[in-house]
Amino acid sequence: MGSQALSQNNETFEINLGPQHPATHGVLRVKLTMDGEYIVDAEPVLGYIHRMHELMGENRTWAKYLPNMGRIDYLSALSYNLGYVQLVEKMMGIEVPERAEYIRVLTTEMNRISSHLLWFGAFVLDLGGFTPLLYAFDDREHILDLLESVTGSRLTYCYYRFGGLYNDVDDDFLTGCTQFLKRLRSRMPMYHKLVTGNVILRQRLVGVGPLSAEMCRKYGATGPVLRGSGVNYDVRKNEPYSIYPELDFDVPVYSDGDSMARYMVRMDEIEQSMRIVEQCIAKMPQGEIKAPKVPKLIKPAIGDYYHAVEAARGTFAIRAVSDGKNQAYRMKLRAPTFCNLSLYQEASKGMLLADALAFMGSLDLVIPEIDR
Amino acid sequence: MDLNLVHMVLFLVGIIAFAAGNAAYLVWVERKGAARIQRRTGPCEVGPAGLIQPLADGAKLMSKQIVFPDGIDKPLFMLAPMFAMIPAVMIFVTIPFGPVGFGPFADFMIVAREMNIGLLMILAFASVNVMALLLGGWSSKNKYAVISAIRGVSQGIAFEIPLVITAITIVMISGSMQLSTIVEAQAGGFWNWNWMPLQGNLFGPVSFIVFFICFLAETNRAPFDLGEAESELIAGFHTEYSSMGFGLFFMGEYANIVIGASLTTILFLGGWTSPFPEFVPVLGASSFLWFLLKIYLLIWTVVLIRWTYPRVTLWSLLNLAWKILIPFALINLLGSAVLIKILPMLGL
Amino acid sequence: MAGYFNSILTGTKSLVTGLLITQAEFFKKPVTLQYPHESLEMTPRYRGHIQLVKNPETGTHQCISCGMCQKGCPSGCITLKGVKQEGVKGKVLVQYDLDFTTCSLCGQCIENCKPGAIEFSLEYNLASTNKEDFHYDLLERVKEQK
Amino acid sequence: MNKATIITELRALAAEGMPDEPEVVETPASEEPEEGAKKKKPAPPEPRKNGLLELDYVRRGVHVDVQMAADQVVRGAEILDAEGLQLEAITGVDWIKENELEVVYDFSYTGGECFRVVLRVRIPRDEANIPTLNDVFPSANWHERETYDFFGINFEGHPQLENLLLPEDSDFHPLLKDFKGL
Repeated sequence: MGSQALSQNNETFEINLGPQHPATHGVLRVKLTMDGEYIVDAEPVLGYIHRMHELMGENRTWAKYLPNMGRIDYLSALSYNLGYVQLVEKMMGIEVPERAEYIRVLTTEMNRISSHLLWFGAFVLDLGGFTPLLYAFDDREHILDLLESVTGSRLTYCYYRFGGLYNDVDDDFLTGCTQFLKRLRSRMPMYHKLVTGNVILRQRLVGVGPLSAEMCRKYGATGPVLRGSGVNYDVRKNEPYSIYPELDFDVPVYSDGDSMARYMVRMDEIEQSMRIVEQCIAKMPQGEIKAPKVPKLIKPAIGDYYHAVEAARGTFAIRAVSDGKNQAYRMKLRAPTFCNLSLYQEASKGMLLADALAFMGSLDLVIPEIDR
Repeated sequence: MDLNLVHMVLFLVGIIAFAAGNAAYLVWVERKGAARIQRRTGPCEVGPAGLIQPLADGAKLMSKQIVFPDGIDKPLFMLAPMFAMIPAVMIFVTIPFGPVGFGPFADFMIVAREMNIGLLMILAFASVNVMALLLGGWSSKNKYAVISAIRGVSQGIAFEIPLVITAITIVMISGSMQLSTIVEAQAGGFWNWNWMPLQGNLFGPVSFIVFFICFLAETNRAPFDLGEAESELIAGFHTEYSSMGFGLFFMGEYANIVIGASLTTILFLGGWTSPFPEFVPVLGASSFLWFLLKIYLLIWTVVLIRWTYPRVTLWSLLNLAWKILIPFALINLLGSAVLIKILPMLGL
Repeated sequence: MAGYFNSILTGTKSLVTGLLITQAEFFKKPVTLQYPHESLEMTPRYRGHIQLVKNPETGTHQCISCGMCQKGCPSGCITLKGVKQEGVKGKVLVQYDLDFTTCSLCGQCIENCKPGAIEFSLEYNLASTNKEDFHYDLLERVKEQK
Repeated sequence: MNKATIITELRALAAEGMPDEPEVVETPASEEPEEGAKKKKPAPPEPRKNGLLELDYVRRGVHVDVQMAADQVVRGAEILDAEGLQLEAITGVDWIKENELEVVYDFSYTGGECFRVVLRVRIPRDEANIPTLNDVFPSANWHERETYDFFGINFEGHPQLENLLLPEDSDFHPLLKDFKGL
């Protein structure tokens, strides 16, 4: 890639942001060509935590691939679990009992809240504010405790099964969720006062890293990044799956396209997810949590299948090619941040270093998900 | 034996002990305070409430190896941490802590060497701090450190101007550069202090805030810690430093905070004078304890600010300095000059 | 000009609000747990490494050595061996090894187990500098269990 | 976005250069009803001919499935780009028995109603060349690099066809079915 200094006769220098750098949250490396504090070119270099999940998908039976789903995006693992089990259910034509669907949506949305809370803290940490991170972690800890009490794990969940769930939830969990929502409702104004309203934060976010809707489309960006650019697209609404059509929630859309818009989208999504969880608790039906007839051997018909869900960071999709055996012939995982990061190189041209890092934070990167 | 010499030696030891002890224990205050702000416990294992932690940290830093990376400018690399610490100690020489205030030596002034140009000397030495950043960043042969050094210099220059202008305002009001004279001019209750408009300085509160912001920026404290912005520049100018090289930078930072707080107290908060000398005779009308109380309150504010705000960017930092602070400081200077010098001259 | 002063004013207000919030939090109690001194009770569903269920009546495990857990394990971390013994119906378990270093705690072994002979333990604070320490002999462990 | 336009244009495009045949929508084996799964050994599917299929979205997750020749894919992407779809993913499939590699392009519409289109191209394994989509969709840049990583497919005209996820010096393509591990 050719790189030219912004002003003539100026020298540029290269600087390696990462693979170990406090702002990249993992092992992302960005090769920066800088002209002073300005970025001339920023080329992300991936693959430092590449684990070849797709090849694993071809070597394991459908059921054995389940634990992998918790380890792609470890922050919203349940969305990935959901995407995968729904794909297999689609292939096999398994009907899932209603109670299981409600519990799935409830836990997935709790997971989404926890993912957004972590992003919120880490993002403010990128901007130099340390304290909100720990407040967010305090709240997130409650979610992890709740999810641990049903799923048994705190981060890399493996809770959903083909046709249902691993185990049922009890009333303690539901009341725990209600209490947590009450707590988070009372904390959100504090976050907004402490962080959203802060003049320094606004200065750092408003107008930084503007992305047009057209650019998002060209780069395949999805999730809060796309919604921050004014596109009302959410797989949960546009391509409804599970019981989302029965639930009443809004898709927050901000049209500014800057980092502040992405920030606000995620903060509003926390509120919307809380609404979804509340409705799930209120509507939770009684009944079975596992489909009565789940074939022991999963051998889908020949062909390829596509399924997309809304993970915390955007559209997560799986394309599975089956050759009629008990293993996938090909398993393609479409990770949202992979596409979201691919626009970084173009969008960060001419930015200040500090702004570029704020912009990177606003994309909400989870490196293991990009590298898969 | 020359009593003056004994006085000097005692004070020298005292100053170094005060600077180093403050640096060490302010780290503890900062860690503990930050922990409580974030609903954590903070250091608690070494000694009661982690009080011995700073000593353990110090021992660890001293016992570590000093790493000299390849290709560095070694003399400058070694000089930079000294530039961070030595001026800080030098400044303490001229800072008056105030009279003892009680007991047999009630009138004894705790000051190493009172000078009639004390304020000028402090400002002169305080600006050496920028050199430490520049040399440390430049000699490390690290691109992050160089960026940090450049940021540090432009920041230092930008904020020194409003700082000095505000200090000049105070000098004009008090008519002296001697710190004890400035304090004594504010004696007699908090309404006489320079940050109150009653003193004839109509813009007192503004100049106090301007001075405080400049002091934050000059000491490279959050939210103006662009030099060591850890999420952007790893650790900035001291990325390559280890052992006591890093330790000196660290201590220098905290010593500078104490100096900044002392200076703010002396210039604006009445130094060692009691806020209400006649009504509440706690600690006496003037005592160094008042002084310490005030500077530690200020330092706590600094700590609180660090753990509350995100970091500003270089551009908004310079905008703040050139577009807000300098105009305000200049208007303040002019206004005070008109009030104090020109109006009396005209007989008003 | 009005905008200039207005932005300074609202900015200052937001800064003061922030300071008040953090100062208020300062006076609240810490929420953290001092780990080595205190530790958490795990919830009953917590997924520690697997162990054989001890039958309180017989004082031993209920494994029938069918090998379904071994078959269903995605990471192949279970090795078990049952041998035919005279006078006993079915196979008798003689070896049940768990390589916890590769276990992903998915729970498929437990789901596959018809007699319900394995369960998750509640152990979570495992640490070692030696990989071999995580190769568990579950048969030995079931004897040590209360 | 106009679904009908997309379908007509893609159908016309995929039919280009194909021998004239009566419009028989061949249901390939992949379209078998569900009971097909229960058969012990399904008959090997007939190789699919280039052309457009409208699939059952509920079961397959895509609406339109087009197989086309390698030199038509840029035109196909342009048709979809003009209608406002976005490129969601590019991947490959190694059909080693037929000695062919398949490149699969997933498109979706984010402007409202859900509409997913998949383009697929079969290319010979030993001459795996296909034009790049980089000029139409910049997001293809990384997807194509990833596909190059895993399958060794050469995207002609790609500005930077280097390894993305695998180490820079790796010379293996792990998702090829004859990859035997390192």
